Amino acid sequence: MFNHLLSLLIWLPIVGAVPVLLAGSGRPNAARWIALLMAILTFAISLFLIPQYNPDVAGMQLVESHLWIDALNVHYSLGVDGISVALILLTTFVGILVIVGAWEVIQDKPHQYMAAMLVLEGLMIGVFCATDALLFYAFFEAMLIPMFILIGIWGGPRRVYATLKFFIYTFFGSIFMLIGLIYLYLKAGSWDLHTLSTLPLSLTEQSWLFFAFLIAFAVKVPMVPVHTWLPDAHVEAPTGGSVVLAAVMLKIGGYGFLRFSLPIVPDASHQFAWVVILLSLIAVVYIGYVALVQEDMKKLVAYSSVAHMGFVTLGVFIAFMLVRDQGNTDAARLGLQGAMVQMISHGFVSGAMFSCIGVMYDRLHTRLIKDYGGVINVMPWFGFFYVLFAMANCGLPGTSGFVGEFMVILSSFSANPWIAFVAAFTLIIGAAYTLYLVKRVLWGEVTNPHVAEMKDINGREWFVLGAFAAAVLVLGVWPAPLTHLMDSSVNQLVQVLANHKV
Amino acid sequence: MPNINDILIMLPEFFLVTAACILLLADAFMKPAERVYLHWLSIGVLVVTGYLVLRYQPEGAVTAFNGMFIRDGLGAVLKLFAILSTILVFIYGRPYMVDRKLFVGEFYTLMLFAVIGVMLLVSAGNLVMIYLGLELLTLSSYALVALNRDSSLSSEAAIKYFVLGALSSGMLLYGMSMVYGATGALGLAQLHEAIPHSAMPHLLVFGLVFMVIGVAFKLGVAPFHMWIPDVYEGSPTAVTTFIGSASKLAAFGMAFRLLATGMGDFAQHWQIMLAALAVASLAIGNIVAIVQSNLKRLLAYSTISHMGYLLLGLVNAGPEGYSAAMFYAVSYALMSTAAFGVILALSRAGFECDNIDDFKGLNQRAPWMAFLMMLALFSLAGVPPMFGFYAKLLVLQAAIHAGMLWLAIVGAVFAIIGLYYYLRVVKVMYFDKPEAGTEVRLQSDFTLRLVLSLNALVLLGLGLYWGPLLNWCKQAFVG
Amino acid sequence: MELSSSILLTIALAPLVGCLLAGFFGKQIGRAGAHSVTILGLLISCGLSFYVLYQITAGGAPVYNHNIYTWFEIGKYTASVGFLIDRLTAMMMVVVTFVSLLVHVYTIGYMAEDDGYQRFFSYISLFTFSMLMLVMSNNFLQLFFGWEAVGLVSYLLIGFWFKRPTAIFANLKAFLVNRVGDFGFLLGIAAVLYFLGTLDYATAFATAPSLVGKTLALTQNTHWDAATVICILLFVGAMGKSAQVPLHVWLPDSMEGPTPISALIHAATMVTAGIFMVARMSPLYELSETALSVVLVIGATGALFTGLIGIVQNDIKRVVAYSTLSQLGYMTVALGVSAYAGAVFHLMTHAFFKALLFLGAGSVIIAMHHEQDMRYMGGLRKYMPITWITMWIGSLALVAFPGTAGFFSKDTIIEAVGESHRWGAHYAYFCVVAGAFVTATYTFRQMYLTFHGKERFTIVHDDHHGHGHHVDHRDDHGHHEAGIMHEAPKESPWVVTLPLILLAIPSLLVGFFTAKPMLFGGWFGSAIKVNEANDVLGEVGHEFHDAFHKMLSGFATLPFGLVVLAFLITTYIYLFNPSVADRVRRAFQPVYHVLQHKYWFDAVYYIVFARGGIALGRMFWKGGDAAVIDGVLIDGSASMIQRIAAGVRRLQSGYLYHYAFAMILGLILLLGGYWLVGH
Amino acid sequence: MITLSHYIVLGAILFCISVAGLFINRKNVIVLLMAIELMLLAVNINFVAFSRFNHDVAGQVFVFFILTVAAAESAIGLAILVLLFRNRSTVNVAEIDSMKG
Repeated sequence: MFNHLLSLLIWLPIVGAVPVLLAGSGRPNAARWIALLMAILTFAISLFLIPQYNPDVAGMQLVESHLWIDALNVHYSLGVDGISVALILLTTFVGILVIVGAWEVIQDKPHQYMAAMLVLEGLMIGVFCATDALLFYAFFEAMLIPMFILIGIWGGPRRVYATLKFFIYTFFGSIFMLIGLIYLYLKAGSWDLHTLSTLPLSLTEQSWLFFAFLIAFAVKVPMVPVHTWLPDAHVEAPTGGSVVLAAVMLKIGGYGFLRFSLPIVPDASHQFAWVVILLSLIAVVYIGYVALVQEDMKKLVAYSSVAHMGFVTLGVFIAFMLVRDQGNTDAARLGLQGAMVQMISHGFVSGAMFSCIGVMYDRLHTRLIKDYGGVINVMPWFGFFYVLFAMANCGLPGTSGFVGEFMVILSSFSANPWIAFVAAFTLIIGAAYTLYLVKRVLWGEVTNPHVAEMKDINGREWFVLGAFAAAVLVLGVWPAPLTHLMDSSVNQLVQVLANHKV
Repeated sequence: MPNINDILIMLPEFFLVTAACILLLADAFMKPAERVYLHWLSIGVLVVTGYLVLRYQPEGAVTAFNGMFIRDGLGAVLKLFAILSTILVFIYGRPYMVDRKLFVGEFYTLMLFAVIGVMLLVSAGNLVMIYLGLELLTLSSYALVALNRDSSLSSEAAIKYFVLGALSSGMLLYGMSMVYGATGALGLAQLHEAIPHSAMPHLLVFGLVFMVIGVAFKLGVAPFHMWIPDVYEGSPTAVTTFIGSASKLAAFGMAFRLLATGMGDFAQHWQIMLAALAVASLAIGNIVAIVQSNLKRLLAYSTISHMGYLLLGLVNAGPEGYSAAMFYAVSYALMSTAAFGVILALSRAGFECDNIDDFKGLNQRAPWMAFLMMLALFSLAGVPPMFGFYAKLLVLQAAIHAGMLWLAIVGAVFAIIGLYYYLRVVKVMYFDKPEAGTEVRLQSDFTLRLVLSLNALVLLGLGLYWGPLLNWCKQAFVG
Repeated sequence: MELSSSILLTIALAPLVGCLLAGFFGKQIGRAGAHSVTILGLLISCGLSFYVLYQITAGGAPVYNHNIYTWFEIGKYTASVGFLIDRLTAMMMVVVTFVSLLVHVYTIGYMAEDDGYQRFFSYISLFTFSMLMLVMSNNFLQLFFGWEAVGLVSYLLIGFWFKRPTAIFANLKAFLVNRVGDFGFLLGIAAVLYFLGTLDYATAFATAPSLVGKTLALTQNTHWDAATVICILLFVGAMGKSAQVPLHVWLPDSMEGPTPISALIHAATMVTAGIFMVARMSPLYELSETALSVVLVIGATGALFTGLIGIVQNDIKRVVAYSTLSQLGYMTVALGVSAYAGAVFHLMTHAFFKALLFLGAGSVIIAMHHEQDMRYMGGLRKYMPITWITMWIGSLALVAFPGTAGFFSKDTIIEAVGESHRWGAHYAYFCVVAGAFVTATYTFRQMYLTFHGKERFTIVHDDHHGHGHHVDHRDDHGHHEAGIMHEAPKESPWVVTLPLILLAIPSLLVGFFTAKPMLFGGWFGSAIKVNEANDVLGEVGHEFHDAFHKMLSGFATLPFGLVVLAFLITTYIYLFNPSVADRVRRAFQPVYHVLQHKYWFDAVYYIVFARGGIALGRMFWKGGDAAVIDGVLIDGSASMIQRIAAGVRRLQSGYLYHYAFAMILGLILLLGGYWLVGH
Repeated sequence: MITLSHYIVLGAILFCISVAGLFINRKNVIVLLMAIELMLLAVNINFVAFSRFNHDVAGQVFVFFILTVAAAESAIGLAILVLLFRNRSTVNVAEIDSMKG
């Protein structure tokens, strides 16, 4: 059977960007349609993963491996497990929505915008497929370029500062990972992730490598205190950029932890788990308070993203305490599953929140909360979606936002009640900043005359928000398919955590 | 007693010399209108030379004229890319030179002689040959820098280049004399044998220091980099391109011949010196580039930092490191030709287009050029999937393998700083609005556009598949 | 015969369907369509609920406990969605759907002039769905789902008139305070999963005894009893939802919502979810004396002190709201003494008579054109007799007049507390008995101020104010000139009065017939578990022969005496000598002051949590993110590099001799370096 | 008796003088050219001395090459100097600093 599904997924959008560029220079609509076609095709192909991938078998599937650079024993090797499949589906799903979302919003050089989006999509899929460390790194870094362009060209007033900050911040993080990877290669003679995960390493080596990885992925996630690029990047980025950034790119950080830190340096990860857990809890509380006082909607949502991603890192590293200190593998699985579900869910929720803000921004061209108020009076349908996503954002059961947090809190209670205690604080602070935002934007009398002129969402926006809403609700009401998809992979991961390397 | 075999071994050089002389003569009888033939002729000559270099390429190394001349894989690679970049310089440079009334025979003949210098230098088997090759290269370069007789900048650049160059070659010679005194050998092979049982090791190391300086100057690593910014800025951009590409390859070849072939047993000494120089030029190059407003100057400082990275490879002092360094030199030659090529393509009569502000909003005006420049810049910055990244990867790996993890980390940290100024240029091209009044007109020369596009796209292509090139570089050092 | 899951699904989903139809297609189907579909949905699920109740009690259907589908399954942990239908559930279902149905009908009249008509119906149907999910759940997860879903609807409905600043403040407040409760609740669920390894009721209760002796190490040397931790954490959730002190502050403000909501959500059903939950968890609570004592004390405190506030309120709805708080206190007390049945029984009766009181108040408010201040009412009885009578019935039930529904439930609770020997029981006994007096006082005061005495409003006929005008009055509520009516108040339409009557009947009678079985007959069967030692109801039951004698003996109890006393006092003050009221107020100025400010709970919370939170956030943001991380680390290092660069570039002076000198310097350094290494 | 070290020292001294001439001189470019010549001479002395004491003629051959190249070098140097003077009408080292930073 055809066994290049993953390559197709990666390269279709990237190659598809070329016709978009060529066709689009004169005829923006051609660019839009081709881009949309490509995005839909990619999504359609990614749907084939569901039948192709067998969730009952752990380990990489749909594997492709070709020797790429013999001198360095680098392979072009792809493969997916349940975790990757979930994230790839998320990526392709969001891929369509950002194209649609940008349809007539982006008037300046739409073909370049669309092309950048497609390239970005392909590269992100590549990150989730790569099972060769160098290949992963290449995709991981290459991603920055289109995003840099997206923010820089179509961004807001302070876009240059934001995009430079974004690029250099992330580059700073990953360069140390590169050093670490080279070290590993010299030791193992291979870049293959599986080989590396079986490579014996002394605790000292592991510790150094752990921090090398930590910097790289902590910046990406982002974790406190290296999160400050995110608010700027989000605020200045065009809506589509923010959506992709929040929905997919941040996930790559969490994914990296699962792919690198956990299997390759388990002992160090265990030893320093408390660091990550501490930072995650700080993210939940500290960032929650910071979000409470934001005056810019996008900044607020950006900060809430940081807080929510805190649950991802928490869920991932709580697993160590559970497996190693208590031998409670089931709770560890619960935690890891929670982290993963949280990632997917946050992809939908934050993407939706940013789309909503985009909808308002397109009408009023301001993101400041004080310029709004009483929007529900003029945009009831929009209000419906906004409240729905806000509720998802503060983890209301029945929406996807709840599932991940619920699982993580449950498992962290098993690890240590106090961790759960602090983590559960998100119920309060999360609701506080989200609903405070809703209160100021949606409810109340219309004070700003411009708000009075706002039109309710059109069909295109309906489609985008509707799709997000559907995803949020389905995942919230019935997460079992997702968890089942990832279960065996997560289970295997837990086994990996358990065995010591030293 | 020289025999025909020696001639055959040196055939490419002989051919080029002859051809250069013929062209020199021919030029005297050419009307300015016919000079375009000279252009194509010299390109043709170079192509043939390149072919000859590849042809009869022996397995391993062969020597000619009692070891004066070595023909081996290393030489082949370096020569080919030197020739290639010279061809690129010719193609990119022609409209530029025409605009500035510099489209003259001297340009071509001098360039060809400089190439001969490069070729002799990289396959020199003897200190004398090294010196002669070096001088042939540098003397032609002096003249090329000063080619624009009416520009006070070029003449200033020329005099600076000349004086400092002379000083450095003086030091090189001084070092050579010391080494000669300590061993009594001038041939690199003999030197290599004599070094272990030399009576005066201290004298040797003393000489080594001077020779390292000679190399360092040619590479342009701090603190022997002072000439680079001024020469890059002052000389005609076409010449700058040549200095930035071909002569860097030559410099690497020279470094290898002197240090590895000649003084290989003293590696533990020069490793440390090179490491120190590497750190210095990484720091100077990356930091000072941040505050530049002139693109040629910026690229000059970036050259300094890149040569620092190249040294990261050399300090490994093993085949792995040498191949990494050579890979780096080659990649750098390609990247800088691309970057300078864009500048050349955008410059016109009376407009150098070498200020960063001249690139404002280039994406609106010449999106394709902006794209090519962006490729070059990201490649220079070492961002995957561009070619430059893998070059950096290899040298970092070489350094780490040599047990110099700290050096690799320093290199990594400065890569972050370096990223900033490349991004600054991208920012200017893509995110800034073009300044009113100014307008960018592209050189209409088709070959230029085509070749330049290829050149920049190769940076991407090699980024995606760079294995063969690496293998080639590796083969140069087996045995 | 076995209950079929399809019936149960219909019960749960019928309101949801109605909600979606009314919500999404409100424009298309219009007002009539909206209320028709939702009421139809309610009729279906109400009827079926009665059927289920019948099947469970008389029809001999076994307890239904099945999962509908699996929510997630990870390792040994599974979470499902399913139904557990026993007598407790069945009773709750009936109460919920019945009251909800009446409220739907009532709304037709109450919201007749509101633009958000369809939206409103959609919301209350959604609420019914959520509440049913809550009570029908067979596991903690679904319980939490319903728990939060009703919170959401409450949020939406309190803020229904989203143009009112007060409303949108109140709904935010309500949601956040509830979240504080849910915070504990979620941790409680986590604790259950941790100790019992399941989220399923049946399994959890079955394995509950294994908790005995287990402890949770909060620090190295403090170990808490597992059961206590679980129960207290869960109870924190109940405190939020059921507005127990100190999380009660949201309930009075929730009166910003339309009155039908106050009746349905904030009196009859949602606020009793906490009570229901604790009763449901009785197998767990029975394991922890400590937890039950906590419940007892908190409940008692609420029962007395929130009632006191009710005495000084002038807003007719707020009086009822505070009485709700106090009644919830009674139920909690009952839980605290393990008289779960009593609590649930009071929950039921309270649902009827409190809904009645609220709807009655609403009817008054309609008549007064959204004037809620009792100081501008009085003598309404001749304008609106039905409302008057039904509200008296409700009031009598509230003050536990012997024979009314409220009597059986409340008096039982008081006696049960008397029987209990649990820590804090004496304090609780004092509270509930004194509470009887307080309840009577504010109830009669309210009735007199509203329906009796002379009219304190003037009727000014003028043509400028048409009737339709009052629509806007609703929106800027309270801003119209106080005490001025533009036409005489008149009795509300039948859609409003019918529910009053339908609620008055159970308020009077339901206790009389159901008291014996439900309280003492072990009617709830397996649903509620009480240890022998704690079975205070059993004690009470010994004296209980039949409802009639109980009623007679009711006249001879201390609480009833207090009620009579309160009756006399209020009658004297408000009917014969109103001036006394002011004198009393002046006499008890400090007390009055305290009550006026509701013990300063709201003020303190606002300053500490709202203001404090904002201040803290600003400090973190400006101080932490902006100043330290960005200012110093990121931009700081960037600008530092810039400065260094500016410095270093000056070395490139342009002078040949400097360049040469640099080279020489390099030479010297290398030589020197080598010399140092060499020696 | 004159030993090798005398020659080496002499060469060293000449070398130092020429180097000093390169960066102490603030006046005239021509002086720089002379300094360069001097440096090459210093080197030549070394080579000759060493070849004499090593009994190896190659060193002296090298010297011839150096002399030849030096001639060419100074020719180019002077040419550049003329250019400079034409453009700047000065050969003062301290004034050749239009490119810096």
